[in-house]
Formats: sequence, C-alpha cells, structure tokens
Amino acid sequence: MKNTRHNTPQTDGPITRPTPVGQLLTEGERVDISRRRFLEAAGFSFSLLALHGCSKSPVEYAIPFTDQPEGFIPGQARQFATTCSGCAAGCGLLVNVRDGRPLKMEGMPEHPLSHGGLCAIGQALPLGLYDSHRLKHPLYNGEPSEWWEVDKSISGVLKDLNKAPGKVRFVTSTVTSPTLQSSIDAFLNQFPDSRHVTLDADNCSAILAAHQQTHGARILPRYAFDQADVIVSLGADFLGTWISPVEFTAAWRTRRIPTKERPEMSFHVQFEGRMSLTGSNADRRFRLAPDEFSGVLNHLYTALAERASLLPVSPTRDTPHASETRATLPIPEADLAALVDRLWNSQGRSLVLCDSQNVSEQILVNAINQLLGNYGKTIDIERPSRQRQGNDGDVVTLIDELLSGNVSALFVAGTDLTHNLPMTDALADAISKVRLLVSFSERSDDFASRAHFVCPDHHPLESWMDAEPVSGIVSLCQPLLAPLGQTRSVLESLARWSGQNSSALEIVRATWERDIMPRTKSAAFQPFWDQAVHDGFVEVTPPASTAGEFRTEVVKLIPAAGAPGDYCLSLYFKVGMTDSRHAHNPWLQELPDPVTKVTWDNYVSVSATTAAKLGITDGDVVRVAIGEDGDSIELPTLIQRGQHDRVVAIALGYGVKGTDRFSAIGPQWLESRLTVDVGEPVGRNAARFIKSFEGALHHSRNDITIQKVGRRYDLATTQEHHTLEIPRNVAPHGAEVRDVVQHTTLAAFALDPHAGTPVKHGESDVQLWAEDHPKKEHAWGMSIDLNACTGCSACLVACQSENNVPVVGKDEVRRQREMHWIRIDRYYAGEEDDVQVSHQPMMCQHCDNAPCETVCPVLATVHSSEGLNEQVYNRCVGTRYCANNCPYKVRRFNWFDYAHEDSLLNLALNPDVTVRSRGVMEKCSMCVQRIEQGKIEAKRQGLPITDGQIQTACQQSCPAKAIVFGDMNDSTSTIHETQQNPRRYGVLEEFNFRQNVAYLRIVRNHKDEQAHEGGQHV
Amino acid sequence: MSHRVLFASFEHEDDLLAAATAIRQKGLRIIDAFTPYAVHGLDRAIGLKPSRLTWVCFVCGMTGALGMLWFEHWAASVSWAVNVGGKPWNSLPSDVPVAFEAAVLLAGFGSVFALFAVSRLYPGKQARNIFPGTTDDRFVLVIDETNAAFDVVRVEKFLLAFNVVETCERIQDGGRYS
Amino acid sequence: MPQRIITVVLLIGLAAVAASVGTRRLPDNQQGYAPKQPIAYSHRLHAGELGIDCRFCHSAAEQGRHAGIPSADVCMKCHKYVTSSFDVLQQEITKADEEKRKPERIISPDLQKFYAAIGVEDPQKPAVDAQAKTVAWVRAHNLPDYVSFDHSAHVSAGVSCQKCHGPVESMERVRQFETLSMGWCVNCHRESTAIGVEGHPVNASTDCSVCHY
Amino acid sequence: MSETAPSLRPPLITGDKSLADVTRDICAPMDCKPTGWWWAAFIVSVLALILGVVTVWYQIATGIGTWGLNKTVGWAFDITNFVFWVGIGHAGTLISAVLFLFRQKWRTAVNRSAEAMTLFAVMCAGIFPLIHMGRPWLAYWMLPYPNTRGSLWVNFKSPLLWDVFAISTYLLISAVFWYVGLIPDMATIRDRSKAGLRQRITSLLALGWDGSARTWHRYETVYMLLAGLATPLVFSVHTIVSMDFATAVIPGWHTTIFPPYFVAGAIFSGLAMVTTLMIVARTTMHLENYITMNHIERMCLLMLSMGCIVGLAYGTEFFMAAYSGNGYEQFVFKNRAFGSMAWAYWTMVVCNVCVPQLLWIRKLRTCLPVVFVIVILVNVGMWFERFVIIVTSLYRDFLPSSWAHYTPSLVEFATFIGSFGLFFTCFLLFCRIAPAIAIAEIKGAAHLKKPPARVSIVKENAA
Repeated sequence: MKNTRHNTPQTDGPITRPTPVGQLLTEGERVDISRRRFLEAAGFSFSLLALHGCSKSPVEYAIPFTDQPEGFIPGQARQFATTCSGCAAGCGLLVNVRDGRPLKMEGMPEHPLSHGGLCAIGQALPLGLYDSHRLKHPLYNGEPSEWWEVDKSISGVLKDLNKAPGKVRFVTSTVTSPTLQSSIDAFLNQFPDSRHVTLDADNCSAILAAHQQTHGARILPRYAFDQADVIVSLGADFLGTWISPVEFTAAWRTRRIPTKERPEMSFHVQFEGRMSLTGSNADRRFRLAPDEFSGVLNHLYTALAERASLLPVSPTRDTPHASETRATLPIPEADLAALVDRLWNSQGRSLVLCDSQNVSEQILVNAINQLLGNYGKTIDIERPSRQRQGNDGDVVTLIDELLSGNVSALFVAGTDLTHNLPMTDALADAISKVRLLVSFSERSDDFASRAHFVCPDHHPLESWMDAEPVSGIVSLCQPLLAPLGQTRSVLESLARWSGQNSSALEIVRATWERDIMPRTKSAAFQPFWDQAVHDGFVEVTPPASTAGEFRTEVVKLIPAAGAPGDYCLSLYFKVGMTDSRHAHNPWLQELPDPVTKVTWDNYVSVSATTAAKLGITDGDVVRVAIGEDGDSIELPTLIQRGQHDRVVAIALGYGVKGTDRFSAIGPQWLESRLTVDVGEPVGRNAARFIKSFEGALHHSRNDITIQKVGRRYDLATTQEHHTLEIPRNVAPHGAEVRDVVQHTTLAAFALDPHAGTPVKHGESDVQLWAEDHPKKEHAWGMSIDLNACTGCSACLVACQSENNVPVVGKDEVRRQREMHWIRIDRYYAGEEDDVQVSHQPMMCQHCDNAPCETVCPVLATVHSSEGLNEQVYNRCVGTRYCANNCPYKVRRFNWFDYAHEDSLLNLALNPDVTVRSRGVMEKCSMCVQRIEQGKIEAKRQGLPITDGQIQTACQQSCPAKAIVFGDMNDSTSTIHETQQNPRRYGVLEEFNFRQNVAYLRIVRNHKDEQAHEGGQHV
Repeated sequence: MSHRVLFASFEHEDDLLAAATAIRQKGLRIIDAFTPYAVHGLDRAIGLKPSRLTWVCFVCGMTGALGMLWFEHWAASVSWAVNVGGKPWNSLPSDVPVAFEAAVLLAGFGSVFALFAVSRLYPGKQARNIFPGTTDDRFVLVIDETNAAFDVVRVEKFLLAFNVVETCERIQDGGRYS
Repeated sequence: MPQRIITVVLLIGLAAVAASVGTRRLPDNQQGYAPKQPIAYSHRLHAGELGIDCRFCHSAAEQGRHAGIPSADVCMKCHKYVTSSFDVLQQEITKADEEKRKPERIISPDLQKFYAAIGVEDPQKPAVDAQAKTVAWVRAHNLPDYVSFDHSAHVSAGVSCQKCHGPVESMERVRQFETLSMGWCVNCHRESTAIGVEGHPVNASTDCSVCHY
Repeated sequence: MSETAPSLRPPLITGDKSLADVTRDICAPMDCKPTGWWWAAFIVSVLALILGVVTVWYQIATGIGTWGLNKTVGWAFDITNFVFWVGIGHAGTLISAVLFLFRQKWRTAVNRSAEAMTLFAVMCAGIFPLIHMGRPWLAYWMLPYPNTRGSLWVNFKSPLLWDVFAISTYLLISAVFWYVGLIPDMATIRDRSKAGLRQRITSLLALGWDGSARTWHRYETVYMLLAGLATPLVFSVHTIVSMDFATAVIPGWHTTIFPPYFVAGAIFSGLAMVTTLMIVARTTMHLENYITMNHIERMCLLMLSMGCIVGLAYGTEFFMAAYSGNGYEQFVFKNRAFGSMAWAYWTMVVCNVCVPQLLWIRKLRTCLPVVFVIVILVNVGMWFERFVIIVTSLYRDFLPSSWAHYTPSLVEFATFIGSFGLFFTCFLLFCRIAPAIAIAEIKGAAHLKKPPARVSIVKENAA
C-alpha cells in the first residue's frame, strides 16, 4: 500500500471512466450481461456451443484525460488525509482514492486520538457516498427545486423574521467544527432571538452538567484509559458506542497486554443492566439495573470518603438515607469492599465512569474521581473533549417553546430531530405550525419530510470542513471527489443566507487563518495550510481551561428512589449503528451486532429468567408499553445472557424513514422472503420511550409493561450456538468443552506464561509427507491477540469494503448464508451473574496442510509458494466440497448472483478484487491484492519489503491493534516475534493443518491462580 | 476355396452334442454349428481351442493402468507441479483409483471390440441362417464333405439315431454358404 | 458394402470436425484483433520512423498497472506546432517563399479530427474548454476482468514492450500480436524464471494469486 | 457329455415349456399392446420426470441457493441422492456379474432387468454431481484435456475427481455388458419378426449374429471377462464414493470403515430395489413362471444377510468413536443418536436393521405383499443412511459458532422425485422394447426336457 500522502485531489477535472469493475465471468465471456443470462438459462449443454460460438468480445474504450492532473497514475490508489465524519469522535482518516474514486477508508496511524484505528462506521462511509438515495437537489415543499429559488425564498422569509421578531432555533448534533460553529453563530446573530440547540441522540449532557456544578465549567473531560490501573464503568459502553470508542479502545488496549517480563494488566469492572460490548470485555462484570446505579455510587462514595478520613465532613452523616442506601445494595458487600480496596490502592491511577443521564449521579462520579485524585491524572479537564456537547436542558426548553408555538424558524443540521425526540401528536402539530422549517439532511429523513426546505449538505467526502474533537487537536476534512449531486455545503448555505457568496474552502481557510493559526507557532499561512491539508490535522495550544477547583459542597448522596418497577427499560445504541444517521448503509445493517450477532433488526432483549417468567422465547413478538396502555412498540424478543432480570433493553436508531428501500435487497426466488415488508422500515423507532424530566432526556425508565403478542418473527442471527460447551445430552465424557478459545488468569499467567495450554495427547506436529514445499521468498502469516480484540467488528466492514463482499439481505442471513469473509465468533460461559464472554475473529486460517485444497477436483483452490491458500474464482466450478471439508467453515459460496445493478453503488467496488459471480466459492485471501501490490511496489523501487509495508484491510484499521500480519521469514518482523509469544496457539492445531493464522490466548485479570484448561470453565 | 458341406438340424441340444461327438469319432470334420444359445460342452464336442481373447483383455488392462499412472504422475508433478494441501508432488496412493478405473475401461472395451473383430460382428451385417430358428429352437451341425470317403446317404442314416430333423447340402465359400 | 460406407462417412465427419477445430480460434483468443481507431494514429510513424520511446506517451507503464493512454496535452506537446506531415509543410513554405507570402497553416485531416475532438480551433492557442471530451480510443488489448496484469511489474523486471505487444513500431494500426492466453503468460513466466530476462535472473512466480484475485 | 436336469434344485422355469414357448412368452410383451397397468405407471413416471426437468432448469437458471443448503451444510439431498442411486445400481451388476461368476443359474431370470436397472440408476446418479455444481456448464473442466491454460490439468488427489472416472467407467462398462448380453436376443427377435422397422433395428443391433458355435465360444469368454471386470468395478466404485467422505476431515466422515460399509450398503439397497422391480414385473407382466417364488426367496435371504452386515457397520462406527477417545468423533455419534436430527438416524436403523429381521421367518419371506413392504422400507432406510452420514456430520462440526441447521427446499424434493421419474420411465420403456429376460441364457440354463414335437422328415425319406 502506498503510504505517501497527497494534497487535495483534482476534483474539478473530469473524473476518468473508472477501470472496469472486476466481474467474474465464465471462460469466453466478457462484461455483457445478456449473454451471461443466456448461459445461465441454457445451462451446461448449450453453453459449450455458446462458448465456441462467440470468440469475439464486445468493444471496450480507453478514454484519457484532456489534461492529466499532476502525479496522476491511472489505476493507482493515492491516499489523502481527512477526518472521519461517522460520529463526533473525529478519528483521523486516510482515504484511498483511485481514478477519482474514494474507495477504502483507512485509519491514520499518526492521529493522536485514533492512532490508526477506525470503527465499522468509518469503514462504511463509501456506501453512504455512493448511495443513490441521497438527495441530488434541494427540495422546496418536497418538490425538487433549484438553489437560487430556495435561497431566494428562504432569504425572503428571514428578512420578515428580522422585522417581526420571532424565535429562530438552529438544532444540530454536536458541532466540533470551529468553522461550522462560527458560521452558525454568525448566521444566528442576524436575529434578535436566536439560539443554537445541540441535540445528541446518544448524549452525555449529564456529565457536562455535573462538571458545571463540580468544576464550574460545562465540559466533557477527556478520559485517559491508558493511565488507568482500575477502570470502573457503570453502564458506559466506552469500547462500543460511548463518546469516542476508537480512541478509548486504543488507549484501553495498551494496558491489556501482559508480557512474560511484566505480567500486569488493568483491572476493568463493569456494572451494567444489559450485555454491552464493553461489559463483554470486562474482567469482572456485575448485573446492575440503571436505576440501581445510585445505590452503588452512594456506597462507593461513602466507603471511599471514610477511607479518605473525610468522615466528620462526609455528607453520609447528614443524609437520613445513608442506612437505606446500604440496605438496598444489589451487589454483594464483599465484592464492593474488594473493589473499594483496589480503587483506594490505585489513587490517581483509576477511572470511574457512568453513562447515566442523571446529573446527581454524575456529580457523585466526579466526587469519587476527586476522592481518588483522578483529575489531572486519568481525567483531563485542562484539554477537555468536545465530542459530546448535547444539552438536554436546551432541548427540553426547545420542545416547550415549540409547544407554546412561538418558534418561527427552525433549522436542523446533522441530526433527525423528529426521529430522535419522543414525538407526540401535539409536538408534531406544533412543529408543522412553525413558519420556516429548514433541513440540511442528505436524505429526506423524518424531519426533512416535514420541512419546507431541504438544503442537502454534501457527503463529508465531498466537502471542506474541519473539526476539533478534543481541544487542541484540530483536523481538516477535504473533498475527495466532485459532488455527485447538486448538493451544497452547510457552510455555503449559511453564508448565502447571511449575504456572503464565499465557497466552503474560502470559509474554512478564513477561520483557520483567523482562529487556528494564531494558536500555533507558524507564521505564514500558506505553508501551514498545505501542511495541515497534507497531515489532516494540527496540534495547537488549547484554549485556557475554564474549569475551577472541585466544589465539595455540591456533592450529595442520592436518596433511594421509591420501590422500583418490575422492569427497567434501558435504551441503548448498537455498535455500528448508533443513531439513525447510518440506517441507510446496508453494510452496517448487515453487520452482526458484536454481542447478540443479530443483523437487520432491533429487538427487545431480556434475561432468560424474565423470558421464562413471561413465557416467551427467542423470536416471540412482545408489546412494550409505557404504563398499562401508554405509547407502545411491538418487537421480537431476544434472550440475552448476562442481562439483569429487571432490565429490558431496546436499541435506538432503528425504524428510520426510508429504510423500506431495503425490502427487496438480496436475491429474490421461489422461497425467498423480503428483508422488510414493503413500506416497513428496518426495525422500530424506540425514541418514544425517551423520558424527559428534570430538564433531561433519560434513556431508562421504570414505568413499562410487557405482554406477549402471540406473533413470531425470526431474527437473522449469524450464530446459532453460543457457547463452547456441548449440549449436555450429547456431550461426550471428557470433551464437554471445545478449547478453540483458550484463556487463563493473570495470576496463573504470572506463574507460568504458558498457562491455559490444554493437555495434548502426543506430538501433533508430525508430518506424514516429505517436507518438499519450502517457502523460499516469503511466508505470510497472521496472529490475532484475543486479549486485545474487543469484538468491535470494524474488521468485518473493512474486509467487506476491501474485498467487494456482497450484502445478501435478512432472509439469506436467516438461512445462514451471510458472505462476510471474516466473522467474529462470540462465546458465553459461566453463570448468569458472572458471564465470561470471548470474541474470536475467524477467517481462513491458510493451512499449509489445507483440507480444502486436497478435495477440489479442478485445482481451483491451491497453495501458493508463500503459504497462502489461494481461491481462484474463475476456475471454480462450485462443488462446495472444499467448504464442507473446511474445519473452520470460513468458506463462503455464491448461492446466487448478488445484485450489482446500482451503477452508482458499484463505484464503491474495489477494482483490484474480482466481483464473484454465482456458483463460485470465495474466502479470505489475506488481501492478496495488497500483497501483490506491495511486492510490485518493492520491485519497482528495488527495495526489500519492510515489515508493516503490506497490511491487510482488517489489520490496518483494527482500533485495538489486535491483528498482526507479516512475513514470518523476516526475522525482524512483528509476526516473527509473535511466533515466540507464550500465549500463542492455533485453533484445532492438534489436527496439524499447519495454519498460518495464530491466536494469542486470553488472559483475564482474575486473582485465582488455577489456570483454565483451554475451554471456558469459570 | 469352396467345398460342399452338409447341414443337419436337431431339436434338442443333447441330440446335437451326441451327434457331434459321434461324427467326429467317425473321423468326419465338423466345420461349425448353429445354436440358439451357448450349448454347454459343444466347443469340446466340435473341437474348438480355448479363445485367446483373454490376452487381449489383459494387455488392454495393463495399458490402461500403466498409461494412466504415468499420465497422472506427469500431469501432477512434471507438466505443472501444484502444491495441493501440502501433499507430495507425486503421491502414488492417490493415483491408484483413477488408474484402476482406466484399466477396467480399456480392458472391457478392448475385449468386446476384439470379439466383434474376430467374429466379424458389425452393424448392418446380414446374418445368413440356412435353417430359420437357429436363434429360436433349432440346433444345426455343419459337416465337411470334402473328404473323399464322404457319403451323404450313410451320414444321414447315421444321424437318424440322433433324431435329426432335417438335412441339406450347400457349397461353402469362405465365410458364407450358398 | 454398408459397413464401408458407414466407416467412410464417420471418417469424413471426424476430418471435418478436426479441420474446423484446427482453423477456428479457441474461445477468448483475440489474437490479431485490430480495431479501427477514431483517429488513424500511426504507431509505425511515431514509434518506428520518428523513434519516439514507448514510455514517452505511455509513461504510466513504469509506475502503474495500466500503461495509460496519453492525455491530449501530451499530444499537444508536439502537435501544437506539427500540424501535418513534414514534407507537406516544407512544400508550403518553399511555395510561400516563391510567392512572397506568409505560409498558411496546413492541417492534415486526421489532426483536424484530433483538434476537433479536444476542442481547439487553433493549435497555437490553448484549448477553449478544459472539460472538452477527449478521444475515445478503442482498446486493442483486453484481458478478462478476472485477470490482473501490472505493467510496472513487467517493465521494472526488464520485459520489453515488444515481448507482449509485438513489433508495434511497425504497425500502422495496433493489433493484438500474441494470444494473451493464460498458457502463453504461464509459459513465459516459467521460461523467465528458468533462464532470466535479458540476462538477469527473475522470479516470475506461477502461483495463481499472481494474476487471479 | 453334459448330464442334464440337475433336479435337486427346484426348476428355473415352472410350467411345461418348449424352447419356442420360452421365446414366445418372453417376447410377448413386445408384441401385444401394453396393459393398463403399464400405461398408468408410465404416465406417472413421465409426469415425475417432467417435474424434475423443470426444477433442474429453474435451479440451474437461478442458483444453488434454491436448495436448503448453507455455509455449514454444503451437501444434502444432492449427494445423498447420488450415493443412493449409485447404490441401487450396484445390485444389478452384482446379480448379473457376480452371480454369473458363481455360476448361479437362477440369476438368468432377473439379470437382464437387473442390468437395465443398473444402467438407469447410474444415469440418475450421474445427474446429481452434475447439477450440484455451482456452474454445471463448466463440468467439462473435471476432465484432464489439453487446454490453453498452460496446460492446467485436474487435481488427481481429489476423491471427487476419482468419482468422475469411477462413475463414467461404471456407466460405460455396465452399458457394454448389458448390450453384449442383448445381442443374441436381438438376433432372436430379428428372426421372428417380419420385415419392418423393428426387424431393421434389431438386425442392426444384432450385428449379424447367427448363433455360430465359434462365435458363441468367444462370446462366452468375453462375457466371462466382462463379468470378471465388472465385479471389482462395483467394489471400486462404491469404495471411491465412500472415499469422498472417508478422506475428509469432518468427524463422522473421517472413518476407515467406510469402503466396506458403503459397498455392503450399496448391495443392500440394490437388492431391495431389484426385488421391488421383480415383484412389480412379475405381477404386472405375468412372468410368474420365470420370476418364481424361489427367486424372491433367495433375494430375501441375500437382503437379510446384507441387513445384518450393515447393522454390524452401524455398531462398529459407534464402537470406534467411543474407542478412539476423540471428543469430536464421540460427539458426532452421540449427536446422531440423541441430537436434534436423531429422528433421521432412528428411521435409518429401524428400516435397515430391524425390519429385515422379519425375513428370518419363511412364511413372511414367501408372502409377496410382506416382502414388498419390507423392500420398500429398506429402500427408504438406505436413503436415510446416506442422508444421516452427510447432513448430521456436517451440521455440527468443529467450531460451535458455525453450527447450523438444514431444511430441504421444495426444489430439492422436486429434483429427487424427478430422478425417480427418469428411472421408471426408462425402465418401463425397456420392458416394452427389449426382452425383459435374457432368452438365450435362460434357454441355456433351463434344460427343458420336452421331447421333439414333430416327426423327422429324414426318417420318412428313409422309410
């Protein structure tokens, strides 16, 4: 892969005709569909004739530039630095642009936040870019219109507003962009009564509010997981969806790798109601309903306060509830005591987090962190994060204002207001009464469909923008291709309406010259700018901190609430989906949830006990309602292990308007079923359950009821059996558990780094045949550190994007025919109260003694001289024998011709990788196209291949850097190192398949020194 | 060269066999016989040597086996040596099944076509049955008359003992009778 | 003699089949394909007579998988001035001298087409419009889409252009010289690994994944 | 001198028949109009065949996805049917070739139809590996022919490739064997039918056969050779089929017992199918005198013994699994018997091991209806044997994460029915256009003692 980075690509020149997208065709065929269809119909006997009949192929054209851009090489990818816009986290992005097409999103290794990682959402950006359902024109009352017309009428209305003062409200999701912020402010300044309201669907408003009280500044601190020895998270899914998962994963990972020399790890405790990705990776996990957080926080605070001998002044004395709070403690006293010890012993090296929207709880959290002296150590409020600025207070006021009907103009950007709010008829009605409704949405989402004007923004890959996710780190977004539709940057729209006529580029440059450069040492702007564009980000001096001293007086224990309800509804966001923004992305819709492995749906997850109580099983549709007959929603059930018995969890961000487009996605045939019924959205919108009280929007509530509806609905899951234990009735004695995921405890590891190795019977490495297949040149290998891997599934989408893996739709997934080349196996073990979860990425193991190769009759899968298991699509006749004989079941068969009709969407296809036709087998190729390119690149420069020069797609953006790939012949390479790692093992290695993919054993930070023999005994 | 032959037809295989043996004891030569089915022991009775077709079969079989073994070896480890599942370039055991099949195929077809060749059986050949029913229920002996001592009447009388049904004389010329 | 007739018929049939197979190209064999180009560009003239290096126009061949078709501005490097064949221009100049007048510009019909295609009236002046559509050349060498061939790999290994493209410098219109069949590629790879290219040793692998992925 | 009438054995042909009678009786079905039964059977089979053709077309045009397969279970009905039909085929060869070598005269009654059955069964079998491919139109890539790919040959290490050779060889040899046996009868028909189409066709096929003793002599040799070749061929074919599984790594497939186990199973299923057909033919075509109870009973005894062998194999599998100490192996077999697809396993055991035990009782094995029911059940059971081996091994393999389920689709059922359609259509036509019993052979074997009917012409002349 080229690592030289370039300045902005030539987007104004004509985009060259992309090199023909690879199509796999039977011998003698070319890219004409008609004849392919004929062949299919004619089947075997005819086709022979057909093949001999036509040896002439259709004419292809080669169309050069009139004036070739500088440094442009046809068919070669060039990388451009920009910033990911999937969420507000602002990770650094390197985009591979080829022949004028952005193709593959890669993490930027130098980036101070993401450190080269990128999540599934970031990986999936191209599909959003080439989405044919994006708006191509502005809309005026739902009708396609022209910009001048829209501008004219909007400016007109705005003028009147100036005359007759009315409230102008501008709603956005968190704005980290200094430029956008300033232009919004500038725009709003025109009006007497105007406010910028920030609404985050996944908000941290309470944390900011809490700091307002404890530190006198409304800030979101920056958490340093790499500094923390003890991490206590109450519900915060910081590895999955909370604030900045990639950044946090990268930091968290640094403390999770024990070595022979330093057998140390951070200790991670998770209290949570549902099973989150973070919880699944915790060392110790307690089931705690969101409404029980306060109890635990009270306890931790009082206990720590006593330790800190703050007793006399400790607020525990002057609250009558202190005793109760202890009484109603849902967690074993001993466990908490132990935890308190650990925390106390690691002052300044611990971290306590909570995702509650309850300010008083967050104040306690701050107090605890203060007691532990974490501020300034693991919690940075000098250079706070700006990744969540959502302010519930403002939103609630806005709702009131709307209801009272004195809002005269409402602008919405970057969020779907009406989808993310608990809508009522009154509110909807009130909104429809607003004089001017303007949406900047890329698609006609729920609000856009109500708005008078839709002024579609560019896709982030088409426009200039910037971001300051963490104060002091400013990054740039640059356009990577000319806009595909007649869209317009928000910046430009706002400028127009404030009377200027400047382009987005000018606006951004202006801001940078005015605000950003002064914060650096640079003197001249142009070089500074060029460098910034090249690097994608600059580190500047952060603004002076506004945070004051900690105010103990505001700390109060939380009075135990009244009797809790039978259930506690907990609304959450799915990894890879988060809020509604990405609902139109089929890659993300088909991405199995890292924990539940469900695709294409949201659902009601309950614990097994509760399910039994309600008499429901997986797939039973239930009605969840507020109170007895309040607002309700009908969704299928999913029984989730490790879930709190009272907690009922539903994912937000579903039921998005327009997702009925996916109804007929995937193959349609005799017995196929639609992905969603015609006109139905994917999943259901649970925003109606968001509870607004005390000026905050709460994602959990107690006043709900559940009834069984009696209907059934099969969820499409990619995994049917969820444990490594064999069902009791068929488990052979002594082999009840399969040791494909090996793990041990830190204590055991400290004693013996090889702890956890299962007892082997005899020598497994005897070779039956002569060793006559030497790997002279290279020996490609991969190793995956299961201790680092969180299961975040970024690699799935990375692979899908790199290797043109098709989307097959819900029905095919239901039939266990998903096509992902890399999957992440998730296994549960242990008791409900302490479920151990392990994630294991599984892809082709590239065995040197590959069972699949031996059985292929036509030599379509053979072994390369560099240790790769090659799959030659155009030779494959599709007997599926190889897949049957694959012990890992990682081979994927093209059961149908998967749709490639959408010519715009086809632009997202990687021209380096053949698009497989019906009837051929495919599987992980270890990104052989990258290997070949790397070798050619090296040959061109006459240099040897350096370690890390060639990276597989999954490895490149792994936020946890769990995947290592390289040449095992190169004694200096990292992969060569991992060969010696005591935790190294191979899945099913006792069969002597001689895989070139190895795994590093899980080490859990437990005290008990009894190492587990492989398996998942707890 | 052409010479006269006597046809004698019977209705039962036992008569045929008895007659054939008796006639050969009298020193007469039996040229051939026509029967609806393979009469057991007739070959000995009219003095036919064991067929050499078994050798054809054997040779074909060996050709098939060895030829295929060589081809498999050549294709898999000389012409284009491909690493399949880390197996040795030339793994003899896996070559055996195909070689065996080839042997059987060639042996089978070889011997059958050999049969057709030596017995002059080919599509479109017209069978000349002097007595109809040699494919149904008649058994016919063809006796050589070239011997100077041959007396048709005496032979016919002699044959009566074996319930001969019918006799007639013909000229034999090469393969056919007229 | 029915059997004779039958055999004869069979033999004739076989002969016919054999003949047809022998004469017909195998499927997917495009050898000799020489499409007519929108502009009769002559490689013989440019690469042969004028001896311009292949890589002057097809510069990408050294850096990328595609050799690339030169963009109009590359052509204009020369054809800004050279508007017709040399002698024609010469005659005009001498003629003009005799007639004591400025030589008028002569533009050969094919260059006319070219200028028109890229949207320039007067070669001396820059193109009126950068967006002008360019010449749509017809691809003479098409590989199936499941084959990936990288020019730079071969050029840097020292394989001459003619090895695959044949004597282009002598072709008026470019034609596919070799079969470009898999067997042809593979055999060249084997050969090169065995005896090297241009004297120096190379490792031209015959792994499937060298071309198919 | 051949000592005739080995009358210790019950006669092969009951009823007092002359050679001419035999010819007439056997050729009767070809002369007279088909019976109503025949028409009924024929129409049903043709309908089934049409259904099969349509579904195969649909599936080739749409994709293998129209089957119930998934990422874990890559084979199910397709290969099950393949092995099933090959198995059926084997009994034909067994009866005609093996019994011939053992000089079992009683075979003559059934060998012709048995061979025909082999032929058609192998045809049905051959279809499945073909259509189970993702790209059947490229099936010819399985053959090692010189090509423009440099030359890229085939993988002689793949059992599937061995299959290609085994099955095609088996089909060809069976066809030849069948045809060679048919030549003398063709001559017979040629000579008894008056000039016309049939006369012309049969004389073409008879290759000018005139029953010369010399030809008979060579013919006997070649027939014996063919029988000698076909016998090991049968064993090799099913051994190779079993190697598709035995050489794989999947627990439940990776077993050394498979070759004998499969061959026994094949013969078992084949016998069942032959008997089925014999009973049908006997009743519908009035061949009671040729297909006697004696034949039926012998078949039953053969089946009984095969049933016991198969039963032993089932037991051995479990023992080996338990004895191996290999957890994966042990699991697969426990799972077969008690897992979610146990029903299939127990169907197999009941039909193949338990039911045939009834044949110990003479009363039952001489009662046609009972025998008929039993053989049908055995057919079912043997189909399930293959299904169990293929599916219940695949759907629960090494990594629990990829465990899946399998439910067949309509297309699969239709294709299966279609294969039966093809089989019976061919068989019924065969009964009409070719002698269902080898005339020459049965004449040779039967030793009819009927004295000559007519008085010799020669005698009169002499008197």
